[in-house]
Amino acid sequence: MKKFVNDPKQFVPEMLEGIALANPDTLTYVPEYNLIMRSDAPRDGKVSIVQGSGSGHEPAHVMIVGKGMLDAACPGDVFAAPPMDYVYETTKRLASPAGVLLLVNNYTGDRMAFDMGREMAEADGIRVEILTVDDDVAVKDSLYTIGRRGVAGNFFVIKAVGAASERGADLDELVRIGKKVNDVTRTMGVALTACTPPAKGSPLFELGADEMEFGVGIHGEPGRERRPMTNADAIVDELLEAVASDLPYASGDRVALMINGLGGTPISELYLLYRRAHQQLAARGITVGRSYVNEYCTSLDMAGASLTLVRLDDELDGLLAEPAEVAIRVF
Amino acid sequence: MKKFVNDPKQFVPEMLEGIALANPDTLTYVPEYNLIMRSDAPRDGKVSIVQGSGSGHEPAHVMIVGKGMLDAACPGDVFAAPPMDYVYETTKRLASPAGVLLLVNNYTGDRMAFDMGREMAEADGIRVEILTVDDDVAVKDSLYTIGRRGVAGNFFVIKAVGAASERGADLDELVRIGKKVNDVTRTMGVALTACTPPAKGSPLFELGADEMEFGVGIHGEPGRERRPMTNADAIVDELLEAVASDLPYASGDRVALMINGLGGTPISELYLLYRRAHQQLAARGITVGRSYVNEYCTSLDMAGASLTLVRLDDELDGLLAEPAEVAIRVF
Amino acid sequence: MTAGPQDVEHVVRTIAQTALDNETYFGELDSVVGDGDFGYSLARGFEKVVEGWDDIDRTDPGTFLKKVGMIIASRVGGTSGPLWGTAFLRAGSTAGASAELTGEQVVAMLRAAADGIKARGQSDVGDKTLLDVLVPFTDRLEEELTGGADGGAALAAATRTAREAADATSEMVARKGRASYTGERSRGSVDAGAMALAVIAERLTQSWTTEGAS
Amino acid sequence: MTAGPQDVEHVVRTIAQTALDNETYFGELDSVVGDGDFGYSLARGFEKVVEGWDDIDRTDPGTFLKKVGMIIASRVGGTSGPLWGTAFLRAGSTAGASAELTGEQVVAMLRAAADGIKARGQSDVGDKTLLDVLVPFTDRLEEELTGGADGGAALAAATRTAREAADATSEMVARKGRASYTGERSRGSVDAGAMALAVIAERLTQSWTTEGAS
Ligand SMILES: Nc1ncnc2c1ncn2[C@@H]1O[C@H](COP(=O)(O)OP(=O)(O)O)[C@@H](O)[C@H]1O
Ligand SMILES: Nc1ncnc2c1ncn2[C@@H]1O[C@H](COP(=O)(O)OP(=O)(O)O)[C@@H](O)[C@H]1O
Ligand SMILES: [Mg+2]
Ligand SMILES: [Mg+2]
Ligand SMILES: [Mg+2]
Ligand SMILES: [Mg+2]
Repeated sequence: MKKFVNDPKQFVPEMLEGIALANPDTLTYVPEYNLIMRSDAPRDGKVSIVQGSGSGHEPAHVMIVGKGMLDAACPGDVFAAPPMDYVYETTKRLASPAGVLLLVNNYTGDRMAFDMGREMAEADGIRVEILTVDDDVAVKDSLYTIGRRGVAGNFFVIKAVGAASERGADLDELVRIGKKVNDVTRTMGVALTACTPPAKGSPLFELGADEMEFGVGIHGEPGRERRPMTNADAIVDELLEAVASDLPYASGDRVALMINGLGGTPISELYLLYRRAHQQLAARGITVGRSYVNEYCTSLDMAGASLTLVRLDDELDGLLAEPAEVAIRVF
Repeated sequence: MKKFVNDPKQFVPEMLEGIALANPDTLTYVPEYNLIMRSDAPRDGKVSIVQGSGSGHEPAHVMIVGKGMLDAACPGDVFAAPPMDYVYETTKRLASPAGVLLLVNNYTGDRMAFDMGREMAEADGIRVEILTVDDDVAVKDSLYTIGRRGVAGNFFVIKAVGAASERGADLDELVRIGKKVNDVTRTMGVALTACTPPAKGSPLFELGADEMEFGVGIHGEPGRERRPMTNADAIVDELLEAVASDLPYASGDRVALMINGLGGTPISELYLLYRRAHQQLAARGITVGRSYVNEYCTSLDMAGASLTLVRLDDELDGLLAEPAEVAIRVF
Repeated sequence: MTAGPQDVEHVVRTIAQTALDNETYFGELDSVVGDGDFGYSLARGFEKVVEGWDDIDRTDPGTFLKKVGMIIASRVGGTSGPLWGTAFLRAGSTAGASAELTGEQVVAMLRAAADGIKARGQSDVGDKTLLDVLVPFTDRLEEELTGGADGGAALAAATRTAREAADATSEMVARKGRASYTGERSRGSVDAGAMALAVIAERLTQSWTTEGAS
Repeated sequence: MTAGPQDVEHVVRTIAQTALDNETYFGELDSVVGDGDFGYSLARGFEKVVEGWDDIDRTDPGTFLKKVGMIIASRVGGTSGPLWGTAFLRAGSTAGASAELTGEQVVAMLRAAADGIKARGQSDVGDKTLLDVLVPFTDRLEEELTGGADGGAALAAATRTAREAADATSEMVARKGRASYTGERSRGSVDAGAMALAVIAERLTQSWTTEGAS
């Protein structure tokens, strides 16, 4: 396994310890619950915003804890929802009179853990709301599944509610805003290689030298279909068609465009994808008002990318423009 | 080749076009010379800071053009120094009465192109200084080579002179500061996999499943030696020993610690490395005053990382703390 | 057939040991159309049970099972933590304060476990999950016991059913859990949770034969 | 032996064609202890020369070579752009305004090219670079011409020397260029630039034989 890892079972704790050591002034680490929280949270007048999820999606979510984003993250093991206890204990520690907003990516394990954690926290008298994110258009038929998965679009929900809560929005208002963002956000991804979970030590699936996995999930779940590899422009065109026709985004719309790297793809390639997406949106009469090209929600070391569109209005534009201070940073 | 690429010969121009499209308000793109420059440069009172280098190291350097960092970057093709013309034309366009500072990573091709470009610009009456960066301790014997390579430590030189030039420092002062940073900066890297240049279409070298390349260069040049793969902590200990004993950094020092990903390594693993480095520095009595965990200077899609130490004093600390606004960003 | 506290402890120990021994195998099964962590989650969960083994409240079998369920539900993540935890909790509650469990009670406990999983997972037989083994296993066990078979024979017969049911999940299309995202592509491979139950049943049958039952 | 404008154009065309035809091979050579871009840089450079071919000033061979050198030096990156550009520039300057070049002039031009590379690259024979072919090739050519050989025979002999010298770089440790970073590890593989010159010489010899010389 070509990875920087010690004991695979300690992969997540050691990563969290690294984050804590690098941010001694702003973050607090509670090892027992994989909990990374703002050192200044909870605050009386501010709703606390918490995200769980599995690990392996970094910087989501432990590295986007900070002012204007999350107040805490309590991830489970790699690709595994956190245990109920993590959610409950985190909610207790983040309990603010203004309440706690639990953000949940729509997966069975996460929903169960957060539902159970919430029940227990409410029994303690804490005000809790759950907001579910499900932006992945790769999962078509919601009758047969628990519905769409929550993937990289999640970033926009966090950014918007994070900004609004810094401005003093109450819990109901945050739920409204979060739902609104989720409603106008769509994502689809493609994998060029499989990821290697540290505990498994080998790639999660095998992709031929000329194959790609279209509509892949961020846990290495197979996607819509396996296809022959094509060039960057053709890949963007297909991702864009799937995403843009889903809402649908229409001529005259102003959008945020995110090209999210899945972990093993260099940022140079992401800008190639961005270029084509921006140009093709322009051809559809859709203006890119905000651009995001980086790693936001990864799948360990998977080579690949996802494309996210968010339909903007003045409210969302203003919220996305607010500053934020998180562990993942360049300076 | 599992990459997002169209015509490999268009890899660099298409990437640059993506950067330009994503930053229409702040950056100007001159395709003829692979030039990405601040739209508000040159300014009369400010020295223009320019970096060339080959491509394939993104975000270095085209994505760190912006306020507080570079005023322009004019990279060559992947892993190839820019042609002399790019340097000359860029210098002309960035010519400010305060002068132009050309930052050069210490490689034969880059030095030749910048020397020639500088001569031509000076003949036009432009005031130009060259500052060479050579922080890579992997290259031991400077008698047999052109000296050490410039690698990720380059970021700190750019950050410091960028900040100082925003404060109004003149060209001589910037040269002094840049040299000072270079003098207290040391880096060493390790590769777990080889990178695949788009034009080559296959990995630059072959690494066995249990091998790593110690002291690798950022162009996929082989390093000090090929070694059996070990765990993350052991790798950090060896990198740190090589770097820390070179200056040497001593008990009581305050340092900036950078763990730089080489392109294919997820940030989760970088934080594992950071954890160990931080702890081992503490054990040596060295305090980490500033931490940097991200991709700064990559080698395309290479899995691997480098470790950089910068010995801090109040002046450098202040310069590194200044804000900057560049294309590579999360928000 | 009756089962005392020793038997219940033995069953839990066997389940735990099976989970630990098959970490890689169960993980591989979950890799085909899932995310490969099922073996890891299950092993880490039962590792916690084994670690705390001596401190688990043994007032009666029901209490013991509930405490095991609490450890799993609260400390194990993924989909399996809540589901397996719920199963043990419900089985324990159904056992009540009995010191000795009758065959009927065991069947009722297994049904309660299945119902708990259905409720928690909003799933049912036919969705290609562990329920597609747990339910037919329980049906067969009840049938055999009602028909007069002794504990060992009934377990052996139910285990054969479990294996067949686990193999048969290969023909199904997943409708719940992560595998369901792949739709038709989930056909052709067995469900990891279902197969894990079959392997556990086989291990129990084996130890029943070698160590006998009360 | 004399060489006219046609011959000089033919030589440059042959060099360009060799660079284009061997892009992959030269790149592979540079991959062993370098960064693999030598073939690409050289091909892109001579592509630019070929693209602008008809517009290159042909006042005399010297001017033609200087213009070629300018294209390469100014528009080609890497280490090869400045080095090869300088070589053509210096060769062109040395040719002066002659319309026909004598054998002696050709030798002087090659020496000027080598000196230009040495100055620009701060390198010398023995550093495991293209100089380790260019210099012995020139020495041998001079020797043969002085000894009375005709152009074709002299070129053929110098080409054999070039091939031997290129092969011999395998035994050397690189002291300049990217390969030098690997120190002792650079031993055992030939230098990419050196081998490129040998291949070019072979191609020139071949076309000299088939097309004759003036
Ligand atoms: N909604 C559900 N109801 C019942 N069982 C389920 C459900 N979802 C998944 N399972 C079972 O759980 C197994 C996967 O467990 P695990 O790998 O821990 O989950 P995850 O998909 O969160 O990684 C599946 O093989 C299946 O048997
Ligand atoms: N300082 C130097 N002087 C002369 N020739 C050199 C020097 N450095 C490198 N070379 C030659 O250039 C070749 C490599 O060219 P290229 O791949 O373009 O350079 P880079 O190392 O910048 O990628 C080497 O094989 C060698 O023959
Ligand atoms: Mg999972
Ligand atoms: Mg190069
Ligand atoms: Mg799983
Ligand atoms: Mg090279």
